[in-house]
Amino acid sequence: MMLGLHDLSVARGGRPVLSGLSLALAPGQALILRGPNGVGKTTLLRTIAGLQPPFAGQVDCAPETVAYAAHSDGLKPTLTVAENLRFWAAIFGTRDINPALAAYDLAPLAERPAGMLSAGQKRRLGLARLMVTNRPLWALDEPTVSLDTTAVAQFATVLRDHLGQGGAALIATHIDLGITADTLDLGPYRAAPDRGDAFDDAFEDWA
Amino acid sequence: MMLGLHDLSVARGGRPVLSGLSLALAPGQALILRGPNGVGKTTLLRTIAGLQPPFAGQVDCAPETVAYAAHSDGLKPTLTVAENLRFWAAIFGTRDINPALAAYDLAPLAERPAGMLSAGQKRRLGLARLMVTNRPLWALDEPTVSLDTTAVAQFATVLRDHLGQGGAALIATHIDLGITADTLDLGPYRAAPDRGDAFDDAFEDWA
Amino acid sequence: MSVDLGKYATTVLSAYAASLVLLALLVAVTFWRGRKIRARMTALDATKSKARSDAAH
Amino acid sequence: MSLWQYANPRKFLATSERVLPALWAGAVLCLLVGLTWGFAFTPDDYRQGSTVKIIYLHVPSALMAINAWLMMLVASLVWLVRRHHVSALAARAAAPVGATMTVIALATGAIWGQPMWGTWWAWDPRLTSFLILFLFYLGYIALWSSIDQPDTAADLTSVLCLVGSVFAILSRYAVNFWNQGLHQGASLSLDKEENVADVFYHPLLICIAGFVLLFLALVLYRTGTEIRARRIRALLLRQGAEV
Amino acid sequence: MRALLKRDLTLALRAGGGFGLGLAFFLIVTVMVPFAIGPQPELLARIAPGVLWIGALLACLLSLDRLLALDWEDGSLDLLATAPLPLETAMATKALAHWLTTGLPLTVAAPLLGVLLHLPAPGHLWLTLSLALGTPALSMIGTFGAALTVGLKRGGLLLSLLVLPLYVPTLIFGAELARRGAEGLATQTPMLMLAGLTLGTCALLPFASAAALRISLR
Amino acid sequence: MRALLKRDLTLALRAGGGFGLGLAFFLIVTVMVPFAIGPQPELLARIAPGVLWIGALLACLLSLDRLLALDWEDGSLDLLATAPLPLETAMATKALAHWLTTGLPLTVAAPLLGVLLHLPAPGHLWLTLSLALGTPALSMIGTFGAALTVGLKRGGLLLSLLVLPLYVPTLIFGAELARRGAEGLATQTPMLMLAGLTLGTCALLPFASAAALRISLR
Ligand code: HEM
Ligand SMILES: Nc1ncnc2c1ncn2[C@@H]1O[C@H](COP(=O)(O)OP(=O)(O)OP(=O)(O)O)[C@@H](O)[C@H]1O
Ligand SMILES: Nc1ncnc2c1ncn2[C@@H]1O[C@H](COP(=O)(O)OP(=O)(O)OP(=O)(O)O)[C@@H](O)[C@H]1O
Ligand SMILES: [Mg+2]
Ligand SMILES: [Mg+2]
Repeated sequence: MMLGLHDLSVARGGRPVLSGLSLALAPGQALILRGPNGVGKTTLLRTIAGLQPPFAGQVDCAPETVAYAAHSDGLKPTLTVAENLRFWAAIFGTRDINPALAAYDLAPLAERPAGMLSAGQKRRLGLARLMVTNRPLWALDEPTVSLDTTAVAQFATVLRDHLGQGGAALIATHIDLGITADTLDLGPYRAAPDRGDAFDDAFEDWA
Repeated sequence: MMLGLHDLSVARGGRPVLSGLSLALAPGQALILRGPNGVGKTTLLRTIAGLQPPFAGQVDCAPETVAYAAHSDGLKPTLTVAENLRFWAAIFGTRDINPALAAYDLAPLAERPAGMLSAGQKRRLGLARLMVTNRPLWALDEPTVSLDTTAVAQFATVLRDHLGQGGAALIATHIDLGITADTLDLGPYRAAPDRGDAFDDAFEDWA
Repeated sequence: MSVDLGKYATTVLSAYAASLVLLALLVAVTFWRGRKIRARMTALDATKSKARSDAAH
Repeated sequence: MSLWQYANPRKFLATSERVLPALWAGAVLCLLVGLTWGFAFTPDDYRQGSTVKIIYLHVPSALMAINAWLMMLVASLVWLVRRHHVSALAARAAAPVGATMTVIALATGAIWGQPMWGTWWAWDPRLTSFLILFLFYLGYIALWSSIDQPDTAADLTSVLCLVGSVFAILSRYAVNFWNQGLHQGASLSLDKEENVADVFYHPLLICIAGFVLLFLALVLYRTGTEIRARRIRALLLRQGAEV
Repeated sequence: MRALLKRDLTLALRAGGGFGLGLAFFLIVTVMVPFAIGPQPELLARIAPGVLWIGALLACLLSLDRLLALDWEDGSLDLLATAPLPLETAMATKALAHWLTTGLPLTVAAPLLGVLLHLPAPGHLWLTLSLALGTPALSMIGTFGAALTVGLKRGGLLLSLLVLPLYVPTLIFGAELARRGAEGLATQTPMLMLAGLTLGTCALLPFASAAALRISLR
Repeated sequence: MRALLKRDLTLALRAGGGFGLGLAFFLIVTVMVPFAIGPQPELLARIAPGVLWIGALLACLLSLDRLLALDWEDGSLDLLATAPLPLETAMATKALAHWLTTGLPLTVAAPLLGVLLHLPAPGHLWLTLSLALGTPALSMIGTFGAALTVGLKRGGLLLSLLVLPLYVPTLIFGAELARRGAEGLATQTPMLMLAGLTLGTCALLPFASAAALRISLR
């Protein structure tokens, strides 16, 4: 198993947003997270990536297996596309960036500074980064924002390959990705609004 | 007529990206701009909003009639939702922000600092800003990014109202907005790749 | 020809040396960058005209 | 035939290619003659001893330091008003040359000051305003090199050059007010010729001519480099566009 | 215009006590000086007006960095540039807000810090006066520098490099006024120059700032 | 780690001459001092070591602002925190890159600026030595401060407030060392203290920085 969540609650700004979430993700499986704005998708993905501790419950997965892609892409505008990618490849101990460039058709842009890309081109570079991490579990926050249909198809291909090689993916999105995968609606797990953290609880029934 | 483009070319970084574009937009009309990543949608909208000069050709519309909404929303994270909106209302000489809050269901969040909103909630606030500008022509760059289906529907309603009151809209997007409107594919207007600006042209056939 | 600079020899010589070195540096950097850019442009133009003639065939 | 035809980069490059050899030759010749004459064949000053020979480097570089800024100012104005790219690039090309001239003036002055005033540096108004001029050069160069859109960079640096010139003049007055100095008055003006004896005057004029020619040659050559760099940028961008 | 001023002031207040921070920086710089120079009172008294002016100048400088950069990052500046408010007015307003949040508190607090540096008593009045006359020019010039560098990464240091040479005349006349005041010399010339400088910058620089900003946004 | 160092240095170089800017700021502060204080050589000579140390300190301080903030804004920091590189190593590397781009050039340039302030000749060597010993500590402490304030808007001034008090011991010993050196007094004690301080911060602060960063990112 790649990832297991056991009765997990996650909090943002000290206030729980999701609670009682349990799920398991096996290699080769992708799960799409859906839910209205503000339900806590980003918070959940950050918790799984190890960027914030769970509020309650347990995340069963080593942070070293997760590659996280956030709303922003972590690109340096003054470095070229190839340099950006090569940096992340070096950090994650990968050598070859060419497959990643090829998969998102970035080779013609390789020598262009990342600051001179359009919104969608930046996003493609951000997604290419995932391919040089060599990590099995991808936690993606709205990966296809700003992408055109060709690029969405490229992403779907890359994702299928990743799953085919025994990887797994957890994807938060509002739009159709063109891949077949299970969908989890987070709406039902919304935390009861009147529970604070342990400290705030002490104030309950004060008035 | 709200907006007329006559044989317009727009440039980014001194290099033309779109050329030979002509169109007219009448009150009550919306036009959806489509095209692959990097074709120049953002550049076109910025030119129409008067943020950059046309490269060639002419834009027929007073900049004072355009309300522009970019990839980023211009929100101050430390101001509350209501304060953010009230500021723009004051700048554009509008009094009442309540219709805007109501249209995007922001009233419950009105006193929350904008920095504590999720990606989609921020976007809703960004869209609500358009309603306080009181300007007839909306130039929107991927307005529904990060929005859930409810919010997309709210946006469609607001847009229909705006058009019904004699407004017009120019919308760049990759995804379905759920409104009926003409679509313009920008692909055919892509500028010939080997034309620079007047200065660079002087070099042509150097070798 | 010998020039007697008297007790200020170091002063005068170092002033001349410093200025000439600075000027030489400026000229060297100018030429170095000029050459590099010129070569780069010639190379780019070559690939471009090659691509063009390839396309013509 | 108007001067503006050289706003065309190809025309500019073709012409500068023809003019440059003559400029280089003239510069080298004048500098060789002037410096040799000044260094080897002029007498020592009765007060300053042999240090007076520094004047052949100090004064021309000081003059060029100021004139380079003036040239940049004019070029910036031409760019802002008529939008001729070569003009903006010429301003860019001149800045490092002017900065180097300023450094030479400062360095020779400092070296000269050691025996004359007993100190490397004094907060004399003339010296101080040169230091400020150097800072202006630095800021100007830094602004150019941190903007990657060429036209934006040209516009912003031109605005900076304009505003900076006003403040440079203000600084000059402020500094004068702040500290009356040790430095020699200007004595090169023709009607005050007696201040600098003829023996020093002629080689000095030749050196000044040499510095002017050198400046022109450097700026023309560097402008050509900038133009080519600009074209490389355009070609690269076009390659990117052929996706 | 009122709305913009109000917003900028609110933002300064919210973001961890905007007024306080510039002041605190000023305080710290002043306190560091004796650590670095040594504690001799008569030495400190001599350099006090100058040190306080440099401290004020640096405090202004540091807060410039975010004057426009934040608005640029979140897209507000694009929106402001397309708003009905003339960009020149917006720039002047921003400079005013900057002065109210840094220059004014510095002016008010300076005499207090003068005590720390053993500034002689008559000097306090002149110090305050010179800061009151000079700091508006600092804000105006700073806004111009910020408009030039908005949108450039690494704006902070570049901004300092551009702005500091422009600060030279203000600093010289300001410090000269404070010093002459403290030593009981004639103060008229520097005072007039300082006032003229401030009026000139307030009248002209908003136009330069707006022009620079329009270019930067392009 | 090599990759991170290389990237940070490349970024510093690309962004309009990273090395140059810190230096330029140092130069400007030094030049401003006589404008504010007055041009008397013997007065300037007395305060020179202190002024140069404060200038170096402020140059370090100003460049801190962007040390982590840029990486945070574009999301790199989130990604770095989830990368296989230990965050402690990453912080130490960032501090090293910061030192190489600011502390080192400052140290090299300081004697030149000493000339401007009429620092007596033997003082130059001691000034360089004290800066070489002290600036690594400044970079380390600064990285810690940056980690504490990353993600807060208006980081610039807040960062100064947090970091400056932490800089006090380094400043005191460093300036003392330079001053004693210039005046020909015994230098052993401040030298040992300064070296100890630097070693201590280099050994311990990366852990504190990494911890602070983890909390800030949360
Ligand atoms: C370190 C900084 C110095 C700077 C920036 C500097 C700057 C200048 C400038 C700008 C000029 C041209 C003035 C003109 O022709 O109107 C000049 C001329 C001159 N300087 Fe300096 N100077 C410096 C130091 C010195 C020193 C130390 C001496 C000698 C004691 C000196 C002696 C002269 C002389 C003799 C002239 C020629 C004046 C004349 O007759 O035109 N300068 N300097
Ligand atoms: N700062 C810049 N300098 C130079 N070229 C740029 C810059 N920003 C974008 N470009 C280029 O200009 C072209 C048009 O970009 P633009 O942002 O208008 O595209 P877009 O249609 O909005 O794309 P997207 O759908 O990805 O947002 C692209 O090819 C892009 O690479
Ligand atoms: N910095 C913050 N401090 C406090 N609360 C926050 C903060 N950021 C977001 N929130 C709140 O936490 C909740 C969850 O936010 P989160 O960003 O996880 O939502 P999301 O599901 O990713 O939404 P979206 O689809 O809009 O991106 C939201 O209700 C939001 O208002
Ligand atoms: Mg989200
Ligand atoms: Mg776009």
